[in-house]
Amino acid sequence: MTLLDINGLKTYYRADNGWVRATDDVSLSIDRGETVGLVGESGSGKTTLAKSIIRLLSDNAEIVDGSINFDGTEVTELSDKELRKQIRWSEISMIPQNAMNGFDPVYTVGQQIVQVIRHHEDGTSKKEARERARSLFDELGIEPDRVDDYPHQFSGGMAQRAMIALALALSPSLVLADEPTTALDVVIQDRILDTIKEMQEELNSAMIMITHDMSVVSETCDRIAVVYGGRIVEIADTETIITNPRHPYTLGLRNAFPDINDDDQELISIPGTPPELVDPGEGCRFAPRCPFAEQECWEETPEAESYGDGHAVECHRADEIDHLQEEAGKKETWTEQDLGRPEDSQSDQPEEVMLDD
Amino acid sequence: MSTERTSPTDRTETDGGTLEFIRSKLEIFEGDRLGQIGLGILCSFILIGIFARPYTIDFLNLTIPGLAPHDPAERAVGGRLESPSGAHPLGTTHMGRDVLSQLIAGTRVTLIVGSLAAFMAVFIGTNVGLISAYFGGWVDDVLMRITDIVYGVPFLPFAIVLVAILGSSIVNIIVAIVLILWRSTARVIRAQVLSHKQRPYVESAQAIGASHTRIMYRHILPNVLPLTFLYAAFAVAWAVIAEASLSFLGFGDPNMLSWGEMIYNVYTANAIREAWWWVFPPGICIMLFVMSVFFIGRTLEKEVNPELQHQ
Amino acid sequence: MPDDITTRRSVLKGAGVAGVTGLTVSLAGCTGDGDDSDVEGADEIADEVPEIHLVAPTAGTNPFRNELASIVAENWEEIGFDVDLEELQFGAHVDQVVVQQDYDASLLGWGGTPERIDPHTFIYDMHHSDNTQEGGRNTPGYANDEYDELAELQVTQVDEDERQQTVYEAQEIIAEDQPRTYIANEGGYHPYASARVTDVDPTLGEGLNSFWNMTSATPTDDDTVRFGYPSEIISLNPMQDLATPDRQFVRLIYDQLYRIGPDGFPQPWLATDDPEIEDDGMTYTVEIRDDLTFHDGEDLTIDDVEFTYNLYADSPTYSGLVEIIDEIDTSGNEITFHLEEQYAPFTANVLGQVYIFPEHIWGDVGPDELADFEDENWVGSGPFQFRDWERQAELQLEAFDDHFETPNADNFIRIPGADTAQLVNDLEAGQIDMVGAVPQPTAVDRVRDDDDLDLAEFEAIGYAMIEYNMRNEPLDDRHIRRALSYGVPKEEYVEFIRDGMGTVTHTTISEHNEFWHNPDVEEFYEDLEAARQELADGGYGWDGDGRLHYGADQ
Amino acid sequence: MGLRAYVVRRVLQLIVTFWAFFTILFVLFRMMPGDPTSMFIMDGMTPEQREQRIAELGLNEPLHVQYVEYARQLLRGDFGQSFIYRDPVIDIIAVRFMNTIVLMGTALLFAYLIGITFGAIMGWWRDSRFERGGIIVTLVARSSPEFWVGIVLLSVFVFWLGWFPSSGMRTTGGELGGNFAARYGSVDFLRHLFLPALTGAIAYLATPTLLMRSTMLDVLNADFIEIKKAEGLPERTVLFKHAARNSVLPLVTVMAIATGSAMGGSVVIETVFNWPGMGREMVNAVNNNDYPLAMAAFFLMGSVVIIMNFVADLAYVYLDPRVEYE
Repeated sequence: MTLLDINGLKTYYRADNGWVRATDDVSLSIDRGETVGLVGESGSGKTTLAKSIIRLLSDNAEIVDGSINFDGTEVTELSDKELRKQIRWSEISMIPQNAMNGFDPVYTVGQQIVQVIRHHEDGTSKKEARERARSLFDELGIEPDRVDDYPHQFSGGMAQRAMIALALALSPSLVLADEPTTALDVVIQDRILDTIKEMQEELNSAMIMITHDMSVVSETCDRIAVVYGGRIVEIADTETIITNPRHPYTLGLRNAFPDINDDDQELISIPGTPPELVDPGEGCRFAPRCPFAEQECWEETPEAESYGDGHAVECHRADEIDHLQEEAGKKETWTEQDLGRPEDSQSDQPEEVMLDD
Repeated sequence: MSTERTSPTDRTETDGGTLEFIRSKLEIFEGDRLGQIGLGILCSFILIGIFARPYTIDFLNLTIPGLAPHDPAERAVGGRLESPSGAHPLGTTHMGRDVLSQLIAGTRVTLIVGSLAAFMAVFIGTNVGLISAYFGGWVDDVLMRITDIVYGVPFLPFAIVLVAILGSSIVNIIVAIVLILWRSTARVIRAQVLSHKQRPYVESAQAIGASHTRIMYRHILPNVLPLTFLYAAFAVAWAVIAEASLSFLGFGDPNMLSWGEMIYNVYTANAIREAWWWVFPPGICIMLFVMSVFFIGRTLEKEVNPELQHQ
Repeated sequence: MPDDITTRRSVLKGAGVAGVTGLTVSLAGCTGDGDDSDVEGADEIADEVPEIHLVAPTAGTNPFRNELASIVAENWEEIGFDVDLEELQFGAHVDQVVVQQDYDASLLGWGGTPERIDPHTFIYDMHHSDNTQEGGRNTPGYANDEYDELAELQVTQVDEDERQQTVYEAQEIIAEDQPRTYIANEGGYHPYASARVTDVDPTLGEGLNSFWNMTSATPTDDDTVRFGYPSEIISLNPMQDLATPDRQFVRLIYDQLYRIGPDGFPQPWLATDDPEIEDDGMTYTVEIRDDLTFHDGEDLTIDDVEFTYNLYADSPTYSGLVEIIDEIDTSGNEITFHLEEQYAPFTANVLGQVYIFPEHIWGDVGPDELADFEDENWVGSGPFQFRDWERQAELQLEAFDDHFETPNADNFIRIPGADTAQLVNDLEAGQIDMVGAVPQPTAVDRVRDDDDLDLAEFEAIGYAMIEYNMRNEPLDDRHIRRALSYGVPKEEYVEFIRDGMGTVTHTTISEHNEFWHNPDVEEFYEDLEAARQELADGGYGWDGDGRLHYGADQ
Repeated sequence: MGLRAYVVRRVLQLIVTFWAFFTILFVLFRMMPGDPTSMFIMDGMTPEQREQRIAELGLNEPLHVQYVEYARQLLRGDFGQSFIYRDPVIDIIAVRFMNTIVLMGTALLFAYLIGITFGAIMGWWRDSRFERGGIIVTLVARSSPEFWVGIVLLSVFVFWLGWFPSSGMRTTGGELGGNFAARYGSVDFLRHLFLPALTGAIAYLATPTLLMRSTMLDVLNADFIEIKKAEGLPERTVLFKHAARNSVLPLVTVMAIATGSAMGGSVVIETVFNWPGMGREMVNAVNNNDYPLAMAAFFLMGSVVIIMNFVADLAYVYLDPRVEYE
C-alpha cells in the first residue's frame, strides 16, 4: 500500500554559475508504516529530497520536474494554501536535527504544540489541545507539567522527545526525521531512536530517516536508499544494504562506520569530497572517488539496474559484486587510488556548494 | 543553510604591506553597488573640501586657486537673492553672497567636524571598551556606569549648554560631539572584547607572560579593529548631523560656515520659500554626505559580521 | 542697490577656516596696509596699539547687527587695528559687557520704549558718571564733568524750552567725545494681516507692540486679534522685574495715571487732566476719574492709588522708581505728591509708569512677597482683562467692557513664536494676525506682495550703538574712539543690511523724537580716510604692514 | 543570581547613575557665564536691584552650599523655583514635559511600528527589490537631519498644499487647560501633531527598520522557522508571531537609546514647528540663565533616558526567557 510515490524528481537550486542539481531524477516510493533511511554524506542532496516532499525549499530552489504523489495527492500541484492545510504537519511532519533550535525560544513548548493542533483542527479548544500535549508528553516519558517550560529549560534528550511530541501531535502518516539523534550522546541516541520507533508503530506512521550514519539506519529502517550526488545510487532492504551492497559508494560508507557485529573492524573513510552538482555532465558522479572506476564510468551515466526484490543499483560494475566487496574491504584500495580522471586529473577543487543540510 | 564564516583568529600575523592592505580592504567594495556609490560620493566631497579655498604657499609666492568662485563671506558679489545664473550657478543669499562658494567652503567644515569628531570619539570609545572588558571588575563597573550616565545625556541640550559655557567655536562643537559620541563605540567594543577575552589566543598570550598592554593592543585590538572602523563610519555620519543640527539652532561657529549654518541662515532670513537654490543644496549635501558614509558603513558591516547588531 | 556697495572681504570667516585646518589660506585683498592712503602717521612709532575686543550678537540673536559687526571689524582692521570679534547670545553679551565690563567695544542696541521719549534716560542714565558701576547704564564709563553738570541740570528744568537747550548742549558734547558710536534708529516694519485686522496703529518706538495699537486694532471676520511675538513673556506681575515684552502686556491689564501718548508725551489716563505743578516744581497734584472699576467689579478709588504708591515705595524691586517722592496726601479724588527735589520727567517716568493695584487684593501682601505674588486672575483696571494663559502656547485676554476706553477687539491672544521667521510663516498661513517683530527683508518683500498682508511702518527712538570701554587702553583716547566711529558704515547698515529700514543717527536722541533731538551735532559717516587722519592727529603711526602703533612722542 | 538580586543591583546602579548625572548637571550649569539678571538689565534693572536679586536667589553663597541645598530640594521632589518666572519649576515644566512626551512618544511609536513592520518584511523578502529599495529609502531617511525633514514637510504640506497648520499645538483662542483627553484627544490637536510627529517618525525610522531587518536575517536562519513553516502555519503567522517576535528583542534596548535622541531631537522639532514643549523651554532657560528651570528640563530628559534604559533591561528579562541575570 504505497503512501508516497516520488517519480523522476528534479529539485534544482539557482546559483550564480548555473543550476545546482541537488536532486536529479530521483524515484522512490514508501509504504504506509514503513521506515526508509536516506543515507549519504553532507551535500549529497538527501535533505533536499526530503524537503521537496513538503516543498519546504528556500526561495532559490525549484522542483523543475517529476512528481510527488502523496496518498493520491500530487504535492507539486497543490497551492501553497492547500499544501499548508492538507499536507504539512497534518500528514507529513518533521523532526529536525537539533530539537533545541527547532522550538521558538520565546514560547513554551506547550504553547507551540497547542498552536499547531489548533491551527489544523478548527474545533479544538485551547484546553483540549493542551491536554493532548500533556498526554503526548506523558507517553514520551516527559513529566506532563513540563509543557509550560521554555525550550531552553530542557536538556538535549528531553528537547528531542518534546520535538517528537510536536511532530506526532497530529498523528501524521509520514515523519521526516533529519538526523534526529546526531546532536545527542550515544546512550541517549538509542533511547530516542527506540522512542521514535515505538511511537511510529503505535501510530502506524511511515518515516523517512535522513542520516549519514549507517549504524542508525541499520537499527531503525526497513529499507535504505543511499544518496550520492543528487541521485539514489543504491536502494534495497536494510539487510541487503548491510550485508550485500553492490555500489562501491555503499561499500565505502559501510567501511566508514563501525559494524556492530565486527569489533575488530578498521574504519576506512572515503577520500575526496562530494561532487560539484552544477551541471555535472555525463559519467558516474562517484567516478572521481571510486577505486574501481573504468573508462566507461567517466563517459556514461549508469542506469539503475534491478537486482531483484527492490534492490536497484546505479553502477556499471555492479555485476562484479564479489570482486568489489573483497577489494573494498581493504584499506589500500581506497587510500592508494588516484583521485580524479586518469588522463586529466581535475586540478581545481570542486566548489563546495552549500545545500540545506 | 549553514554559512561558513571565517572565525576571527589572531590577526597580528597578517601584517602585509600597507598598500597591499589597503587594496585588500578595497576589495570588499567589489560587487557592492551601494558601497561603490558611497565611496565615490565621499571621495568627491573630500576633493572638494581640500581644494575649496585658495592656498598660498608663502615662500614660493604661489597661490593655488580654490574651487569656490568667490569668497563665501563676501557680501554683494551679486544682487540680493538672485536665482541661479551663469555668474552664480546656485544664486545668491539675501546679502548677495554666492551660494555655490558657501556650499563648497562648507564641505570643508563638514569634513573637519566629521573626521575629527569621529576619530576622537572612536578612539576614546575603543579604549574605554577595551580596558573595561579586559580588566573587568571594578574598572568595568566604573567605566560602564560612566557610559550609562553619558547615555542619559541628550546630545543637543548638552551641546547647547557646553557651547554656552565655552563659546561657539568649531573646536567646542567637536568637543561636545566627542563627549557624547564615544559611548556607543565603548559599549559595542566592550561586548566584542568580552567574547575575545575567552579565546585561546588570549589565553596563550597570557601564558607566555605578555603584558596587559601588549595583549590588549597587539592581540585583541586587531581583532576588534574592523568593528571600530564600522563605528567610525557611523560616528562620521552622526557627527555631521549633530553639527548641522547644532548650527541650525544657531549655536554653530560663526566664523566657519557649515551646511547646517547655511540652512539656519536661510531660515532666519525667512527665505526658505523663495530661495530654493539656497536651502536645497546644503540640505541635499548633508543628506548625500551622510548617505555616502552609511553606504560605506553597510559594506564594512557585511565584512565585519553579517550578524552584527548595531544601533 | 547692492551693486553700489563697496565690496569687501571677510578677514574673519577666512581666518577661521585657516585656523582649524592649519593651512595657510590666502586672505587675498584683505590686508590692512595703508599704502593707498595719503595720510602720514607719526614719523617714529612705538608699541603696537592693543587689540580691540569687539563683542557682537550672534546671527541668531540679531542677524542685522551680526552682519554689521563683521563689516566694522574689517574696517577697523583696514585702518590698522587688530580686532578680536566675539559673538555672544544676548544674555551672555549683556553679562560680559554691561555687568562684567569685560570688553573693548560692544555692538548692542538700546531699546526705545515710550518712557524713554523723555530724554532723561538717554541723557542722564546712559552718560552721567554716576552710572558707571557694574550693571550701570553708563557702560562705557564715560566721565566728563562739563557733561555731568548739564545732565544734572536738565532734571531740574521744568520749563521745557530751557530743558531742551540743555539737552541739545549735552548731545553736542557726547557727539564730540564719542563714548559710543550712535549708529541707527532701528525703525522698520511690523507685518500684519490687513485682510483680518484693520485700524492698526503703529507708534513711535514700538510699532505694533504699542498700547495704542492693541486697543485700536479691529478684527474684521471674528472678534479676535491674534498677536505673535518671538518670545514668551515672563510674568504679568507688575512687581517683578519686567522685560519689555512683559511690560507691553502688563500695561494692557493695569492702568497708570498717565500714559505715554502716540506723540511721546504723557497724556492723562486715569487722571482727568495734566498734573497741577506748583511753582517750586516739587508738588504735583492729580485728580482721577470717577468712573473707574477693577476687572472684578470693585471700584477704583483714590485710596487704591495711594496704596499703590506706598506699595511701590516698599517694594524691593521698584522702590527706586518712586524714591523721589517724599510724601503723599489725598483729598477727595485728588492725590498730591511732594517730591524731595525737582524732577522734570516726573509725569512721564513716575506717574506714567506706576501701575495702579487693587488694594483689596494686594493689601495683605508683604513687601518681600510682592514679586512672587500670584494673583490668579491678575485683576487690574486696564482695557483688557486676563482670561487664561498657557506658557509657550498662548495668553488670552478679553476686552474689559466697563473701561472708559474699550478696545476694539473682544479677544486678544498673544502667541509666542520660536523666532520671527516662524511667526511670519504663521502670519502667512493665517494662524496669527500681527507680528510684533521686524522680519528679514526677504519676508518684508513677501508680505508686501501678499494681498492679505500689509506692513506697519514705524520709527524708533532706541538705537544700535557701539560702546567703547573707556576704562581700557587705547579706548580712553578720544581720537581712537572717533577714528573707530568713522569705521562704522551706518548707511550701509540701514540701506543694505536692513534694506532701508530705519534711519542713521549721530546722537543719543532720535531724530524722530523731534523736540529733544539736536540735528546739528557732529556727524560720523563711514570714512576710513577721515579715520586715519583722526589717528594721525592723535599722534599714532603705522608700520610697514599697516598696523597701528603709538607714536614715539605719545 | 536570582531575579530579585538582579533587580536590586540594577536599582542601586540606577541611584548612582542619577546622583552622578545630577552632579554633572550642577557643575555644568554653574560654569555658565552670566546670571539670571542679564536679561533685565537692558530693560532698566539698576545695579542695586541686580545685587539684591542675586542675593535673594542665593547665588552669592559658596558653591558647595548651593549644591547641598539643591540636592536636598531634589530629594524632596522639588525642582525649586524658576529664577526668571518666579514660579515653581514643576508648574512651568509639567505641561511642557507632557507636550514633549506626547509629541516624541507619537513620533517614536510610529517610527517603531513602521520600522518593525518594514524591517521584518525586508528581512523576510531578503534580496528582493523591496528589500533593496527599502534599504535605500531607510538610509536616505536616516541621512536627513530632523530640521531638514521638518523644513521639507513644512514647505510641501503647509505652504504648497496648505493641508496642515504651520505651527503650535492647537488652534488658538480655545479653552486652555482641561484634562489629558481634552488636551491631546481633539481632531484639532491631531492636525497640529501630524507634521511634527511625522518629522520625528522619519528621523527615527531608520534604526528600528535596519536593526529589525538584520536580526530578522539571523532569526530566519534558525531551524525553528523552518519547523514553523513545516507545521503548515500561514506565512503571516511565521513572519510576525515567530520571526518578528524573536527579532524584536534587541530593539528593546535600542528603543531606550532612541528615546534619548528623541528627547534631544525635540529641541529641533519644537523650534521648527513652534511646539510648546520642553526642549525649547530648556533652550530659553539656558539663554536666560534660569538654572533651576534649565536643570530640571535637562534632568527630566536625562531621567527619561536613564529610566528607559532601566526598564529596557527589565523588559528584556521578561521578553526573552533565556536571559540570565548576570
